[in-house]
Amino acid sequence: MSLSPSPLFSAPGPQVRAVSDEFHGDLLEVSMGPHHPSTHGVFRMMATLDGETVVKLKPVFGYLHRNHEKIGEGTSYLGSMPYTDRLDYLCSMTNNWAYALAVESLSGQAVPERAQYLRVILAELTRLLNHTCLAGFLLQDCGASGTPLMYAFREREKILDLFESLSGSRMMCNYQRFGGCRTDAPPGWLEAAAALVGGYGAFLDEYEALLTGNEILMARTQGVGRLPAALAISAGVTGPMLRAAGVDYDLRKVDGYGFYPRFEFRVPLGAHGDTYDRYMVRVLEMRESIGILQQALRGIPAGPIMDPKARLRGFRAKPGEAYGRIEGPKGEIGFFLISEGGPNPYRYRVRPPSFINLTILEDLCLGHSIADTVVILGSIDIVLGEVDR
Amino acid sequence: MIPGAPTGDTLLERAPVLLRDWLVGFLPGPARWAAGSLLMIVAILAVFGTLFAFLTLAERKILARVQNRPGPNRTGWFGLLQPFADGVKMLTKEDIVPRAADPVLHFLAPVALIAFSLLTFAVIPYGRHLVPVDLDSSILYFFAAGTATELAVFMAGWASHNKFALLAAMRALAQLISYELPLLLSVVPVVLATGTLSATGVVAAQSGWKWDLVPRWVVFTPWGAAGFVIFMISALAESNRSPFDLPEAESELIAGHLTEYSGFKYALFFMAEYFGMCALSGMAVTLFLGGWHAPLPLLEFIPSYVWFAVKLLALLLGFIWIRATLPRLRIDQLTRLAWKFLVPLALVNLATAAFWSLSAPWPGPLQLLRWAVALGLVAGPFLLLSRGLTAGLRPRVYRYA
Amino acid sequence: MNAVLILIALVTVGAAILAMSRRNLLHSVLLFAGSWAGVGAFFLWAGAEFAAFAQVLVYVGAISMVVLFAVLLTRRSREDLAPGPVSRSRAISAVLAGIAVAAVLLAAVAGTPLAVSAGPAPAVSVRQIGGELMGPHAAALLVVGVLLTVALLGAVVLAAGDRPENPEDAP
Amino acid sequence: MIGTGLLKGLAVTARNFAGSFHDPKRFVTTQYPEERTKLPEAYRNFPFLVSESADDPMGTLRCVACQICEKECPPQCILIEKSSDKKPDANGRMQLYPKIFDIDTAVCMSCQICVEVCPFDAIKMDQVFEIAATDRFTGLILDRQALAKPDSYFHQIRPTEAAEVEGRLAEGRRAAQEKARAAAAKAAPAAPAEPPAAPSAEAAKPPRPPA
Repeated sequence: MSLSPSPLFSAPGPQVRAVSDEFHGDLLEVSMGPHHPSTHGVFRMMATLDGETVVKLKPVFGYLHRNHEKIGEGTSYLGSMPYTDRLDYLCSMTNNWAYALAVESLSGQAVPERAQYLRVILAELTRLLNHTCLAGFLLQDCGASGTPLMYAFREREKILDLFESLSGSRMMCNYQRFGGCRTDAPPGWLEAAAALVGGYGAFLDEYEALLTGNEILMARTQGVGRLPAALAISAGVTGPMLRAAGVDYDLRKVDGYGFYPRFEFRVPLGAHGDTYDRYMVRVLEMRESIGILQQALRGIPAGPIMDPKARLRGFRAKPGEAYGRIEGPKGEIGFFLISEGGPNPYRYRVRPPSFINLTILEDLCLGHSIADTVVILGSIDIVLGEVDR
Repeated sequence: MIPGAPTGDTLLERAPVLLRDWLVGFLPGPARWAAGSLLMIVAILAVFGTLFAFLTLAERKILARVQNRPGPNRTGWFGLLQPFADGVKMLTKEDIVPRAADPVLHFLAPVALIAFSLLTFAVIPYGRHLVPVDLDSSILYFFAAGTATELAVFMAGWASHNKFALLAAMRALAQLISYELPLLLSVVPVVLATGTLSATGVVAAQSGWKWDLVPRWVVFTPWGAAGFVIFMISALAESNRSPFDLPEAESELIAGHLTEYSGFKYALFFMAEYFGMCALSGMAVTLFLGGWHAPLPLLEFIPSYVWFAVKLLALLLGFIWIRATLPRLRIDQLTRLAWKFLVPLALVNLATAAFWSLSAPWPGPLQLLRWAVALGLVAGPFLLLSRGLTAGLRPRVYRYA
Repeated sequence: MNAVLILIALVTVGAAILAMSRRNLLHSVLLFAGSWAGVGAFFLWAGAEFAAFAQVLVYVGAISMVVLFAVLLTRRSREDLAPGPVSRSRAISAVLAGIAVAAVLLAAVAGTPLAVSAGPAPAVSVRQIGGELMGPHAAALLVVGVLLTVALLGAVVLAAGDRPENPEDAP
Repeated sequence: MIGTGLLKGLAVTARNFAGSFHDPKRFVTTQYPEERTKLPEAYRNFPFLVSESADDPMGTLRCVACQICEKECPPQCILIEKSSDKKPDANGRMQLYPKIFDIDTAVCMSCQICVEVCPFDAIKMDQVFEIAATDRFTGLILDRQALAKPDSYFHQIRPTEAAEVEGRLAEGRRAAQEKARAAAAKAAPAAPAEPPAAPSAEAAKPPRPPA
């Protein structure tokens, strides 16, 4: 598919690609959403169709905007932590970690070893959870009547049980604190995690047997929604979408935050950057996460999980600014804080990966049919809580 | 009535016919024929009505079990009352007709769809003596009634005066028309081999067993198996079942041409889809799986309509199994599959069937050659065309940074 | 038996007339399909099952689809489907054309000697029809086959002629 | 060959279909009202106020109405009004107590920050999730009466955490007594004639400075 001529941001006027006039039936303006069954939440696409193919696509969102960043300025540093669970409500642990990382770099607190190991374990479990659900939603958009999604949710439930027995809540964990973690792993938790990770490889093999070789899935996703590496880089796309386009950029290797240099794992790269590559890169990343989890669960030391000097209430950060970022399952999730020494941050900014990955939706969908736009949206993996904040 | 084989005519076999004659016996002469056919209509409606009800339940239960969950089990024992609960729900739901819709067509569409799909049940031979209408060209009648349903789908899409419904109606028509051809072409070899257009004739031609072990069903010949596969794929597409359930693809165009229907009219569309599925499976059993014949001579004591039911349910469960697994095809891939893959294969299948019937009298050892050539004629084009169809589609190998 | 025949004739002709009088183009196309079904019913009444089912299969199944698609594709948008303003000159010319066609038809029908046979037509089995088609009338069958193929190829060329190759197929 | 991927997929679904009848791993649904999954000990839902004794939960609330949790709660769903008089608490010291302590469970997101910041272990997270009310204000705003639950209940739902809290409080109480005894011994030799009231005031200072 040729790189669409429309510049990165679609120009104000209607960007209609040249369509042969002789067959130019009237363009059909179709609005999909915000309550469309396949848009992963309240998200709307104003698609202009010429017959089946999309000629212009204008994403409309903001339905789930909750003023997260302005509230962050009014709440104490600790008070914002439970709100970060509500950003990307599928991966609350990684959101917490990114925010904790930002505040720690602001206040310069050290994090004990056991807490670092726990954070890596929880982040990789969240990555497994997110990528399995992504494959399920992608197949649901292709129309597989829910079977892959149910298998994904069956595995997700096991991981959520682990989160619940550790942090108290399945999805709204509110578990990380500045300088470590809130509670230590209860007895038997690490063994249960090891058992789950042990069985995950077998589940992935069965999942891939159902999906990867499936001719219909290959026909529906190969060559669809091709993202050239140049456009991906200039659009600021991060995460599996970027790596599927062939760009080698994984924050765990680039930043080396949180003991990741201690574990050895590989970063899969795609060659075509189409929907099938995005699906496969995530599946291969899951297999790497299993490797990391096994190494971390073997190597986790005993010891304190909270920096003794950490202060819970009345925490005042030194004036200055900091940007903490981690490789979340959807991409680089970052928190930018400006502190003036008070209990509340002066400026609280979230870098949402799925929102930034979403900006190139039109470029991916031009020229494809309406059935493909749904699959392409599914492969971008957006969660409206994070897109609208 | 085809004189049944001497062993096959047990009392149980003729029970339905005896029952009917006894019931009709009360009426005076001329009314007997009318009462008899009325009874038959009631019987078909009752049997396939309940089959439809429990098929929806079976579909939800099997889909659930495939997804490791129990499925509906709250209404009645093991959820057996679920279809009646759905029925009551559908009856009591408000029937909304959009103001801009065309009232006459909007009402006529489901009625026409149900009428045409019910017409097709008249000619399927359910048992040795259970043939509702024995026409000389009943297979042609079956497909004539089948194609008329396209008209009703178009009426539904156009009358709802809704952008989505219109787009979906066009898709549905493209799909139905492009799969009409392979459906009919896969039946032509059967008619060619059995030499008759009447369903009972085809079933009669498939009676008997070779070496008292392998039944002479069409599906056990190379061209028969290929024809059966093509017929089933086209039947999937004709009844809008996954992976061809494009018209009401919920992930794209909400409920396709059914968007503006609610209440019992929606249930009628649902029912018509299932009747279409049952009728096509019934015809597949009749043409390819030896209709009501028992698979083994010693199983002959079981009445013939039981065998028909067993084969029909097997095919229906296959439909549900496929729906639980496969994702959906895009509209252009779907039509490309029909025109560039199924139609050529069906034409080649015609040639194989011709060769098969011509080479029937070959002496002993040449039979192996006959089988080899027939299998080659089936497998060759299949591999050739499938490479063309899936050009460039294969699982990829990924490099690591 | 005549009552059934009259009924079928009424339905067929009635549907055709109604089709002509409808304001909504779609209704008239569907009524046309109804009248074709009426013709099929006539064949059935006459005992020619094969011809009846072929008629239903070809006309009601396929030709009505062609007409519907033609109606949809040639119209720019939905408004054009509403009929134009009723003008006197068009009405007069329509009636004149109708009378002319009717006259020709009636002359032809009256001219041919209809040998009304006593009993119903002999029951012809499909195998005999097949034999006839493949035997003496094989030439006619082949000509019709070629005609349909040419029409099909023409349609394919017309439809896919200038639309650019589907972009998403390009590797 | 074209069909192999589809057949492999069909095989997987068939295995799951068959497995769901005999393999518990492939049949995961629990029929909720009849069967209930065992909640992990750490599970938390809405908060409750811990009171010392079970027979008079209202009277022996541990809460001293210091309003720290009211300030720290992110969605601000706690309302506290101090009492004018004082009453003795577990250590025998005279403490204020909350005349009004309302939590609006419609607003509360059970984030458990109030439990962390409470210096007196007076508020803990409950494990009740089957709460439904017909009216948002009377039903969902829990007052002191509804919130107060005895310490024994806390031991019942969270044994390990309760034991750890119990240890801390007992140790705190023991330190308070020693300090009181030491202070009394020091005050006695220095000025035996001093009125006995002094030691009780001196002992009033809690050993733990409010953080």
